[in-house]
Amino acid sequence: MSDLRELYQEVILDHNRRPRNFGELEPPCSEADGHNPLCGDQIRVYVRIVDGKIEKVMFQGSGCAISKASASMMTDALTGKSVQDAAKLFEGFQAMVTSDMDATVGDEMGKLAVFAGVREFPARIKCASLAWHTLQAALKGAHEMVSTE
Amino acid sequence: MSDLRELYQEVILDHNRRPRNFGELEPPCSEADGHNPLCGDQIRVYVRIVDGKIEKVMFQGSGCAISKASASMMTDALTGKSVQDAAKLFEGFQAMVTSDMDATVGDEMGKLAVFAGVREFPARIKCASLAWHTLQAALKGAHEMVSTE
Amino acid sequence: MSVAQATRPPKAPAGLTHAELNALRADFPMMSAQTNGRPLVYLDSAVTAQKPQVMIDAATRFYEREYASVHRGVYSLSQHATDLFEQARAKVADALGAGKDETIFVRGTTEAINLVAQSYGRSVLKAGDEILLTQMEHHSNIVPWQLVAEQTGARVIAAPITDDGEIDLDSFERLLTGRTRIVAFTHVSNVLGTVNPVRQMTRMAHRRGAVVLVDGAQAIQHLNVDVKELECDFYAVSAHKHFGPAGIGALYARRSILDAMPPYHGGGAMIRSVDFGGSTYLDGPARFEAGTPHIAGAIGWAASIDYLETLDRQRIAAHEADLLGYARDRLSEVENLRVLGNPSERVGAVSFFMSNAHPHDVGTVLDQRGIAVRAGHHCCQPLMKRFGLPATVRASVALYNMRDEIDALIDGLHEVNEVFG
Amino acid sequence: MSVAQATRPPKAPAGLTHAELNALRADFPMMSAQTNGRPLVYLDSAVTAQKPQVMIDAATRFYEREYASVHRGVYSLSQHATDLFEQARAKVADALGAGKDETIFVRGTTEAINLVAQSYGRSVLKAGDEILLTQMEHHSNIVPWQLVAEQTGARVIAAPITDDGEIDLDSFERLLTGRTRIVAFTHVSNVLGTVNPVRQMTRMAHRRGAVVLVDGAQAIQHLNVDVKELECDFYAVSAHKHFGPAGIGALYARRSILDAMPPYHGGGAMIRSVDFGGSTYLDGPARFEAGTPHIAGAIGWAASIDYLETLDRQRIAAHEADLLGYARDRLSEVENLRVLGNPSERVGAVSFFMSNAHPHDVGTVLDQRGIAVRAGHHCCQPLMKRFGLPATVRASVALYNMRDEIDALIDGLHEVNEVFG
Ligand SMILES: Cc1ncc(COP(=O)(O)O)c(C=O)c1O
Ligand SMILES: Cc1ncc(COP(=O)(O)O)c(C=O)c1O
Repeated sequence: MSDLRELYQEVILDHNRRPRNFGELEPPCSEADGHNPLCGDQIRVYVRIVDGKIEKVMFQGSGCAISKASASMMTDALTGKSVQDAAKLFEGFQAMVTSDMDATVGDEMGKLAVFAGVREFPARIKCASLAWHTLQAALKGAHEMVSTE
Repeated sequence: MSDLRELYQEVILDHNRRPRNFGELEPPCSEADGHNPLCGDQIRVYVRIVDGKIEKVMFQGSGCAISKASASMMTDALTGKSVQDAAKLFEGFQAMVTSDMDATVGDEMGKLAVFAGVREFPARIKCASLAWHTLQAALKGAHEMVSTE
Repeated sequence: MSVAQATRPPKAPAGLTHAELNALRADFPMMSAQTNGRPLVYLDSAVTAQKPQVMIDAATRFYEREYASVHRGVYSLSQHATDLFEQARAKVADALGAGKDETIFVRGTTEAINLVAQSYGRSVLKAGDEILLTQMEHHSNIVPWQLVAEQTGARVIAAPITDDGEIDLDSFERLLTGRTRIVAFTHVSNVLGTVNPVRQMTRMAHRRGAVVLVDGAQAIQHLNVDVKELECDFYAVSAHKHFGPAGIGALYARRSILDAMPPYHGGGAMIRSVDFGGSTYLDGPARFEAGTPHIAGAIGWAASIDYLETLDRQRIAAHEADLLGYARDRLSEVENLRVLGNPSERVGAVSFFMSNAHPHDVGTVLDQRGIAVRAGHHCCQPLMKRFGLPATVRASVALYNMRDEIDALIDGLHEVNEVFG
Repeated sequence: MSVAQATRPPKAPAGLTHAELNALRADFPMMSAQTNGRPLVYLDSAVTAQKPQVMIDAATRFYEREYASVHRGVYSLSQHATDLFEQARAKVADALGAGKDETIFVRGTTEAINLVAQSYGRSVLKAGDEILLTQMEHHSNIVPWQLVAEQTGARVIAAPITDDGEIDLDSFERLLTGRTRIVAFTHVSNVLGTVNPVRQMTRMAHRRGAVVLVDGAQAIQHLNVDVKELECDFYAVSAHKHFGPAGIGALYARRSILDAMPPYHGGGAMIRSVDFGGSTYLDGPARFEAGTPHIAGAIGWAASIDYLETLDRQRIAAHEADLLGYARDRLSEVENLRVLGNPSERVGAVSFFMSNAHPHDVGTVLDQRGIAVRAGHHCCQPLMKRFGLPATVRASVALYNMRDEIDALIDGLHEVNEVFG
C-alpha cells in the first residue's frame, strides 16, 4: 500500500484527471506517434520549435494514469526550454525511472521527481517514458511511429 | 546375445546373403513400391496372378537383413498359393511379428516362423513386414507407393 | 488426487467441496506460490494455465532417464521416445475427438492457424474470394488471414457481434456468399467468455461450400471438445492453456482435407525422398511436422490429459460455473465498474472497465495485492474498437480457483476506487 | 562441476583427466542411464545432445514457482517471466556472437531455415534466380529451398563435394553467378563431420551479391560460433543439439536484413496494431515470433549455456578431438568396414559402412549391447547418393563421451563381423 501511494502520488492523479496541454497543436509543428503494444497506450505528441526553443508542446491519446500524467507533466516542464535542455531533461528522466531504488534524484528534475516511484514497478517504466520517447521522435522532425516494446 | 541369435537365425542370414526370386519379373504382372523412410529401405515387389493363383512373385531393392530375408522367404512361401491363402498368410505373419513375446506360433507359418524373433525388436517389425505390405499393394493391382512409417 | 470420477453421477452436478478443492490445488505447485510478498491469486488462466505437478514430473523424467529423439533411431531408447511421442498424439487426438492421423503437432494455436492459412489457404484462395471471420477474434485468428489474403488477392471480412457480446447470426449468415471460401471463428471468446454456437455456424458455412476453422484456444480448458460433433474442418489448440507445457499445440485437420494439403515446412521427418531433381513427401500429420519437435512438450501434455481424466468433468464444470457466476455477481457491487457483454453462455473469462481508472492502473493495484489479472487489449483490438474501449481488465478462472480469490479481487477493486476516487 | 575455467591456459591444451571426465559425466543424468539392461553408451549426440541436470532443473523451477506467460501481463509474475525470457535471448545471442535484436526464437534449425525461405526468400526470389546449396546438406537445408523455388520459379543448384567429403571450392565458386540470390550451406556436416570454410565461402558469395545462410545445427555443439567473424547473413541453430531443450532454437538474421523482411506468422505478440482495414507489425525479432513461445525452452537453454560457460572450452575441444581421433584409428582395425570421407577438419561425427551388414543391422547388434548410434540416411539422401550408399552407420561424440565407449563400439562391430561372417 505504501508502494502504491508512492506510485500514484496526488500530483500524478491530478495530472491524470486534468491533463495539461492536452489536444491538437495547429501547424506549424512536428508531431510523432507513440505506442505501447503491451497495454495499447497510444499517444501523439506535437511540438513547435522557434529559434531552438520549445515554444509549445501538446499531446493527445489514451493511456494509463502514469503515461497520461507523465505526458502532461512533460509538456509543463518543457515549454520554453531550449532543445538542448529538453534533451538533458529526457536523459535525466530516463536515468531516474530506470535507476536503483535507492539512487537519489537530482534537484534538476523538479516536479518530475514524483515519477521516481515508478522504479519499483518495472512493468510501468515504459508507461512513464512513452511520452518522452515520442517527443524525441517529434523533435527529430519526422512523423515517425515510436514503440516502447 | 541369445536375443540376437534369435533375430538373426541362420536361415535369415542365408536368405539375406542369397535372396531367392530376386530381380525383375517380366510383364504381365502387377508391381508396387515399398519404402521405410526411417532407414531408407526401398523395395519393389512384382507378382503375376493366373487363375486366382500366385504363379510367380519376385522382388528388387536394398534393405537390411531382416527386410531382405523377409522378402525372399515371402516369395518362396507364396509361389503357387491362391490369393486367399496369401492373404491369410499375411495376416498370420502380421499377427506373429506384432504379438506378445510368449504367444505360440501356429504351424501354418512354416519356415516363416523364424521371424517370430522380431517381436523382441519393436524397431525392426517394420523391416520384417515391408515386403508383405508392398505385396498387398501389388495385389490390389495399382502401382502404389507403400510406406511403413 | 482426490476428486475421483464419481461412479454414479450426482443428480444435479454440484461443485467441489472445500476439502476436494484444497486437494486439487495441492496438485498445482503454483497455487502455493508467492508474488510481491503475498500469496498468488492467479486469475489469468485465459492467458495460460498453471501446471499440475504430474505434468512437470513427466517432462523431467523424460529428460533425466529416457531422452532421445523421435522418428530417427533404430535403437531402443529412440524407439521408446517415439512410442511416448506417438502415444501423446493419440491422447491429444482423443481429447479433441479426432483421429491420431488427423492430429498435427504445432507450436500452438497461432502456428496452427498460420499453417492452415499458408498450406490450405494459399493453395485454394483466388482473387475475389472471401475469408469470413468475426469481430471477436484474437489477433492470431485475424492476421494470418490478412497475410494470405494479401498473397492471393482474397478479402477478409468480419461478421459483427451484438452488444451482449454474441455473434450476430443473421449477419453472419448474410455474409456467407458464393465467394466465401474459408470461415474462421473462435469457439470461446478470450475477452468475453462467450461460447459460440459452433455447430450451427459450421453448418451455415458448409451449406455455402466454405471450409471452417475453429480457434479452440480458450475452449479446451473448459469444455468437452469433440470435433466430429462440431463438424468443423480444422480445430486449433495450445497445450499451455490445457494445463500442459508452452511451445506445443495441435491442429486437427479432417483427414480428407489434410491429404490434399501441400507441405508447410520442408525438412527432416516430413519427406519420403529427397533429390535435387525433386522431393516427395510423407502422408498424414508427418508431412506437416518437419524438424525435431518439442518432444517433452508432447509427453508433458499427455500427462496433463491423464491428470484431467482423473477428475469428474461434470463437477469441475459446475465448480467453474459457480466461480464465474459468483464473480459476475460480486463485480456488480463495485462502483464505477461496467462488465463487457452479457452472453447467454459464458465460460472462463469476464472483462470489465472502470470509468475512473485505466485497466493498466487497475492491474497494478491488484498486482500489489498478489492478484494476477490481464489488463490490455487481449490481442483483440477489433473487439475493443467494437466496444469503444482502448483496453479492459479481464479476470479468468480455471478449475483450481476458489471463491476466496474472487473476494480478494473485489477487495482490490474497492481499493482502486479509493486510490482513483 | 569440477572442470573449472583454467586461470592460466595450459600450453598445449590437453584433454580431460579421468576424474574431471567422471565429474562432468555426473552432471548429465543420462550418462548413468540403462538401455536393454546395459549401461547406455550414447554415441548419437549429432541427432540430439543429452542434458545437464541444471538445464532440467531450470525448466522445472520455472513451471513450479515462476510460471506465467511473456509479453502479456503487467503483473510482476509475468514481468519476471518476460525478463527471464529476454535474458535467455541475450544469452543465446551472445553464444552466437550476435546482437539480441538480431536473434529470433524458433522451434529449431528446420523452422529457422523455413522462416528465411518463406519470409526473405519469397520476397526477393524471381523466376530464373538461383539458390546455391551443396551436396552435403541436411534435408532441412534442401526442402525449404525447393518449396520456395517452386513458389517463385527460382532454381535450386547443389555444389559438388570431393571424395574426401569436402566442398569442391572451385566448383562452388564457378556455380556462383549473377543469378545466385541465396547461398545456403552447413557449417559442419552431420554425416561426415566436415567443417566447412564458412568465411571463405561467404566472401565468395558476397562478392557475387548473394545472401548467405549457414546451417549451424551441428556446429554449435562443438565450435565457438561467431556470426560476425563468419560474416554470414543468417545462422540457424537448435537448442537440443546444444544441451538445451528440444522444441526451441534460434535464427540469427543480420539486423539490416531482418528489418526489411516481411512477417512470417501472423498473430499475437508480433503486431503493432490490428484492424480489419489493415494491420501493422512490430520491428525486430518480435515480428517473427507470433503466439505464445516455448518459454521454459528458452530458460532451459540459457541454463545450458551458463553450464557450458563453467567449462574450459579449449580442454573440452581437445578432449573431443582425442575421442574422434581415437575412434577413427580404432575403426580402421575393424574388418569389412569403410569410413566415409576424410576431411582435413572434422568434428563430432564419423560415418562408416560395412560390406557384409546393412547399417540397420549394425545398429541392432550395437543396441543389444547398449550402444546408441544412428543408422540410416541421416536426412542426407543426396549425400548418400553421392557416395553410392543407401545408408551408413554414424557414431558421434560429445563432451561427455569417453574412450571406453569407443572401445565398446569397436567390440560391438567385431560382433557384427561374427554374426554376419
Ligand atoms: C482465442 C485465442 N486464440 C488464439 C490464441 C493464441 O494462442 P497461442 O498464443 O498459444 O498461440 C489465444 C491465446 O492467447 C486465444 O485466447
Ligand atoms: C546439419 C543439420 N541441419 C539441420 C538439422 C535439423 O535440426 P532440427 O531437427 O533441430 O530442426 C540437423 C539435425 O538433424 C542437422 O544435423
